[in-house]
Amino acid sequence: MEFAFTDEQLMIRDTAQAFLAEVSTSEAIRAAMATDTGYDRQLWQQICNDLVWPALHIPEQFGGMGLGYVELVAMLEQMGRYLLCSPFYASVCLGVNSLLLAGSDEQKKQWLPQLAAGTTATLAWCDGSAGERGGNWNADTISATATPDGQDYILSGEYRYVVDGASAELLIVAARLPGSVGAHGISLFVLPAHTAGVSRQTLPTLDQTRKQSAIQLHRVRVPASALLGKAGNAAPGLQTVLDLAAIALAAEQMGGAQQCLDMAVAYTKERVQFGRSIASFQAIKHKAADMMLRVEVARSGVYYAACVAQEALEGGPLAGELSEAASIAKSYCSDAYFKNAAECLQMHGGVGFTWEYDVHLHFKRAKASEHFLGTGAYHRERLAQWLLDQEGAA
Amino acid sequence: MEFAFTDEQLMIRDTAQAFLAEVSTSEAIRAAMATDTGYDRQLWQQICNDLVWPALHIPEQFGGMGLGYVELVAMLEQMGRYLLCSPFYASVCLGVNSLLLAGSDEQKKQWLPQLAAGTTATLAWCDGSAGERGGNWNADTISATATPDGQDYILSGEYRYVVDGASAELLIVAARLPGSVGAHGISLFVLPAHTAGVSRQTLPTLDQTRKQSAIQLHRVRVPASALLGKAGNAAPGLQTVLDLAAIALAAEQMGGAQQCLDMAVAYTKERVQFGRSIASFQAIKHKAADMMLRVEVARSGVYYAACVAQEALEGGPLAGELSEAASIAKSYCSDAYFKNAAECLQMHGGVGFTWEYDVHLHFKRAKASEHFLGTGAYHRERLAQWLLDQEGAA
Amino acid sequence: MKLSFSPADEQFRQEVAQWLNVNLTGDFAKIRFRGGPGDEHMFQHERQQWEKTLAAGGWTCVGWPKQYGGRGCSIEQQVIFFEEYARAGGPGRVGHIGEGLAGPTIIAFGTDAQKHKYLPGIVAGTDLWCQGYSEPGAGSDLANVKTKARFDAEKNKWILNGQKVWTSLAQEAHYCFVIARTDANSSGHKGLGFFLLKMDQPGVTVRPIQQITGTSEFNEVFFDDAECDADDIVGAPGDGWKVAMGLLGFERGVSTLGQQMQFQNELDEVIALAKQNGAAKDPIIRQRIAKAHAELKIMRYNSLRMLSGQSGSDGSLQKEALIYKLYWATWHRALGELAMDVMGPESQILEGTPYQLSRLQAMYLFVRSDTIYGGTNQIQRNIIAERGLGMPKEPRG
Amino acid sequence: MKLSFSPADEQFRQEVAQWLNVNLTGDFAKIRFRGGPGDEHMFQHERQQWEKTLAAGGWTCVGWPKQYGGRGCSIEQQVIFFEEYARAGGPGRVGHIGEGLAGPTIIAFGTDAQKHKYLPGIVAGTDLWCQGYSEPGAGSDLANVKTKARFDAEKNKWILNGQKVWTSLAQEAHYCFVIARTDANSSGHKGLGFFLLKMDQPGVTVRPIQQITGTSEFNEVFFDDAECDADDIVGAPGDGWKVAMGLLGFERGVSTLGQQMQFQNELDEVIALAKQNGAAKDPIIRQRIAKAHAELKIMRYNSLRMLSGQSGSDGSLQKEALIYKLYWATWHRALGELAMDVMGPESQILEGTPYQLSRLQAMYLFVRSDTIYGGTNQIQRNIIAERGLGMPKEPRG
Repeated sequence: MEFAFTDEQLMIRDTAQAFLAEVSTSEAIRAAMATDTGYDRQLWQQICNDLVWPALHIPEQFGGMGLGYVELVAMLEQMGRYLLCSPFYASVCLGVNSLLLAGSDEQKKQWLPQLAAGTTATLAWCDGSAGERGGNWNADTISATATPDGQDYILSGEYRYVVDGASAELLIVAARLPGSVGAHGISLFVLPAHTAGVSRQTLPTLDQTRKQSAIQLHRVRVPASALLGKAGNAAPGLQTVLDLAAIALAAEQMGGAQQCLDMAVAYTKERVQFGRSIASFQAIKHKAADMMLRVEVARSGVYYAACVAQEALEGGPLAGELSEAASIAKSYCSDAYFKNAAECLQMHGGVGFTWEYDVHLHFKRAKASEHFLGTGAYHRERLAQWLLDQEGAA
Repeated sequence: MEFAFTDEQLMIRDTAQAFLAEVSTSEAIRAAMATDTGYDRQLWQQICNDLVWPALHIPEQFGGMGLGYVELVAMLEQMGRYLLCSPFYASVCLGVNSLLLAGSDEQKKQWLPQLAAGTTATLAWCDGSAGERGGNWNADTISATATPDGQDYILSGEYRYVVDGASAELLIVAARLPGSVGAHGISLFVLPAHTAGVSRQTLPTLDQTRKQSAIQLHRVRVPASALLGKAGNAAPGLQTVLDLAAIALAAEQMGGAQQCLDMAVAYTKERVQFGRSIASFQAIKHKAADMMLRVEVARSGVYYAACVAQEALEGGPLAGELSEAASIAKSYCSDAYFKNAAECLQMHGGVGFTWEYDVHLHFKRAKASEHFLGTGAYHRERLAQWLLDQEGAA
Repeated sequence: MKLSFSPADEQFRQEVAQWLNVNLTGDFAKIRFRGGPGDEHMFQHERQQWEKTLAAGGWTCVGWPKQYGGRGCSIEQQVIFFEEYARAGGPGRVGHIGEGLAGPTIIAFGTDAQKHKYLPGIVAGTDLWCQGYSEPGAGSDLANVKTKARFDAEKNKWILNGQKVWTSLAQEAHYCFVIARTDANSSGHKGLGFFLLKMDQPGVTVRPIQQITGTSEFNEVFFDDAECDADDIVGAPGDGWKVAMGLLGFERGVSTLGQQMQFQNELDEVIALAKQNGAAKDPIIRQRIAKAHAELKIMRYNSLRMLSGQSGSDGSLQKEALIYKLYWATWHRALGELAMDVMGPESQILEGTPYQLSRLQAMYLFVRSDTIYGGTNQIQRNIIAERGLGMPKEPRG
Repeated sequence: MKLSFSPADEQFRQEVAQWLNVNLTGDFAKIRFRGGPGDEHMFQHERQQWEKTLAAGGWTCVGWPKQYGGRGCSIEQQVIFFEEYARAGGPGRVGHIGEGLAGPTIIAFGTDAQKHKYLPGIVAGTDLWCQGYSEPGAGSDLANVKTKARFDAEKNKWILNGQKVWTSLAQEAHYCFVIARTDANSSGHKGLGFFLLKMDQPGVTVRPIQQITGTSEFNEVFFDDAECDADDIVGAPGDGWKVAMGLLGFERGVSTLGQQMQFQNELDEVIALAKQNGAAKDPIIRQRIAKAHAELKIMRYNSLRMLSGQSGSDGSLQKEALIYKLYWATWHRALGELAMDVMGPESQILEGTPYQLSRLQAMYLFVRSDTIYGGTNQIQRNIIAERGLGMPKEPRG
């Protein structure tokens, strides 16, 4: 047991922090937001070639650096803090993880070195019904079908809320055996995004720092080699990928919550009203104290989840806690980021309400991240099922 | 339309306030708490004989003063504020209302003059299952049975959470036709508490300012004249009584919330720390401001509900809004009183945690009142059913 | 205390409903339910036409005394008018600052000449107004106003210099009421004046502020030797604070009921959406919707209490009025969050490019200003504690 | 960063579990899960016996260095000990103030003589301690301490006069560590001394405070010429603040994990109750239980972060330690409310007359002190903002 960052982990965090503070400035974010892809291709190249970040937790035998989820989380925290517009999350936290969890050695050898080098990927699974009932992220939102046809599969159906779906070069998609329901009959496939029959649209979004897309598959033919794992058996692996993705998102959220605190403290120290820096008013100080509490608690929750995630990837003794740790981190961080962003806006007064200041970028991103992969309430209900609905538990 | 107290209403309120401030002191409350009945019989006699409060909203033809629910609520607010230990709530808001709503003219003539003169009464309906699921106040918690036997009825069963049930002289009880379920088959009966087969126990309670009891009926024989209204048809009338009771309780809660605010402001103005009256600290001021907001909003909600209650008693055009207004008032006031009591305790620091100071009396009463007749969440779910589950609504 | 209306009032209700039913049609059909907060920049032309149509029907300034061109409605009738207006989906009123704030202030504190000059245009729906209070760095604390007004005896005019901010609809307005310092050496609440200023003049520049919504309801307004006639000061130089405080009372008048009906329309849209996408089956969402509904119902009765003015017999703002801004702003902000959470992940998807928000998305973002402008929630709590509860003031630094 | 334990540590876990399994039986069976906060007055005799039994097994002061009679456990082993202790239902430790606060302070700041005099009794479970910090009217701000200590050269003793309040277990304690003013003319953090005082002497009077629960864990302690040996001051006269600040760090040590396991037991009881009475089917209760569970899990990891001390390399309390009191106190208070709401109206019914509370009822009431003693939530927020975020201090009046 060991509950502190190693020196190497500290270095990774600090390097990421310093780099992102320099490149992901207010101007850079706004420029990236306005592009079709939502990111600066040159910066992405630099991140891939010079910093090799996408390779971080890919095993060395597949062209990666062989580091772990704790290191990944340390980096994601900084990306969330500086609102880095990039395909990193989609490519690494959805794409790489899908291949790590569900791919054969063959498939890993084929794809992971490419992803490590900067090929972009994403995961598409749910359809528009994930947007119903305030957000539904269960397996029943997978409606695309995979119909065996000789050695091939024919994929048909729709996906929504696909992160960076319109720009990703590689798609990993979930589809089910026609007629199957729930967690049964689900398979994962990997295919180049330019495969015939794939059509994609960027959806205009409230949060402009991360693109979402709709994707339609019109009788897309893929070979058997595109199937990740065993046909119809992908649900548990997919759930692991989504849990890992939730932890990664929580890390970003925690970084964002930290940044909102920092912005609020800096602004209120500077701003003078009634003859005093407004940071000297208790109402402001206590808001800031609560924000710091949320950040530090979120941090503890995320690091805890990162340790569990690492064990899940390694098959360690705590691997079975992954879903629980993911729901704990995602629920706490979703609320913490939104509350901190909202308080940051309030503490900025009028200027926080302007397009010019960066506060609104966090305020919008916080709500987007809260909803993606399930709100706090969604994850708490998931926890409640384990705590309260199992015979003999607790 | 008229949205201010009349001069007469103001006078009633102010008289009650002045009287209660004098008689319901900290010492008087503690003395009353320690008695078996939970109230000072002499004071109750004075209230009945000199002030004739129990007669307030009883029509003149039945020996009452013929005033309305707005006047009643103005008085209950003060009782809640000064934590008056008395059978008023049980007798008037449960007993009188039951007879007003469900009794025949004959029965009103028989009983209401007695209640107006100070005979105590209460209503018993639910059994212990009202304590399940965090509090369940639906008709299915009525399990006592009323079996016709010639001209008589045989009543059997148990009641729990009966307000002042062990001391009331008159019992109004709900019982159902054996085999009936839900809202069907329910009847109300009025019977003297000393009727053979009635046994009663005072339950020791966390909040000591209002007694609760368990009552068992062991094959209690009552004549047909004890039946209020038509046999098996009492559910709607009982619901009206409970809605009226919820509004009355909300008025008490609002008064309690006001008192918690007043106590907190007075204490923090006096208490000096760090060289300043702690009332000058923003953290304290803002808590107090939020408390005042809750009190004033609660007040608006209660007065609104009182107007609707009056229309319900008179059969006015807004009578149909009674349940809604009751749920609005009870949900808001339950939360407001508890929050204000909790903040009041916090603002008192260490002394608020002592038995000696009165804060804990409100803190405990607030939780008791919150749970009786349904918490905020219970009433919000009731509102949600009307808002969301009806075809074509909203 | 009584909630229901008299038969005469119910007849008035019929009249209002019928007039709206006949008139809010044709070209005006598309502005039904539009032009509320966060949507104020939309359909300006149509809504200005609508204002004139209302005026022609005698439905502007319904609560003003008849002698000033109003309809002289009782408070009950005003309540009914606002209820029916909102029920019919009456669009956000471009004339509301004139009708609700400038006009009543002129009626209460203005000279006869000012009344003759300004009131008819408001009643006719032809003159639109905006409010020049906030300044950069000063928040909404009028004590910090730095805009200066000096009297030029030669020109017989007041000359204003300075900058205002968060001025809504300044682009459309014909007039602005401005708080400026008539005594350059004064500070705090002393030495202020309340001016009625023509917007269309060389000395006034309006610069829109791009907001969180991407749109620009709010503006910066710059005065560079902007001119006011000598007669266009309300009250004496130095009376500005007193006049402004009087105006504060008008903000909590019957128009709050109109605002609430707007809220009701928004809540109804949220409820309809929840039923449609199944969020209405989620118990947490159900609690939040029920809470929003309950608190909005109470808000109405709180307004009615304010209108009765009973507890303010000592001239101070009654308690239910003191808490009102904090209450509605906080409520409205929560409604915005609720709307998004009902929509779930779909809340993120816009109606169109580049940044076309749905009505509820715009509302969600726009309400964040509610707890800031006109005194932040923090300032409101100070005011409540100090004026409502007599708690000591914070020491100034 | 890594969560799982080494095989050696897992073996240690077995050892602890087995010892408890064998020893927490017989007369001690009835004190399992008892004696926590709000229940501290219960089973005093049995729990004092239990403390000696623990000592005999070598299970007191497990984290102390061996040279002082401790077990010299690594932090990992201490974590395991506290986990297993709580899992087994180990009762609230009557020795915890000695083991967790007085002892570590003496080890860090005391003389060899003090170590010899005081540590063995703590290790043996025979000497119980209490804490003399708070004073009436002073809150928990040590700068306001008024208790005076003057040195009587003739007697060669310190003579203490004054009053302490909110002293838990003063009736049972053999010793009290007391902050008193050694320089009568000093104020604030200067001129304080840290004394080790024998409770059984004529100059010390203990008066129980009846609390909201009806019981009296807390006391007032009066010093009327109470005496301390000349050697019984830790550090020099005037060093009291420094010593007290050092002690603050010990409060956030491994024992926080023991507290958390106590919380876990309480939460487990709430969950069991919810399953039993059907509250577990209520979606709102489900949310609250899940939230309590999630935040308690995180609390554990937050403690582990505190123990690593990584971000405190500059000597300051790390951020995760700064927020800890506010976090756990607020969490625990919410758990009390949750417990009541799970019980519903039955929460009101006591176990017996006249005022016999169930464990959860007592907890519900007792936790209201958590957000008050040792620095209220308000004070905690000030400290976080000032020390953690460098925000300016509030002007003193």
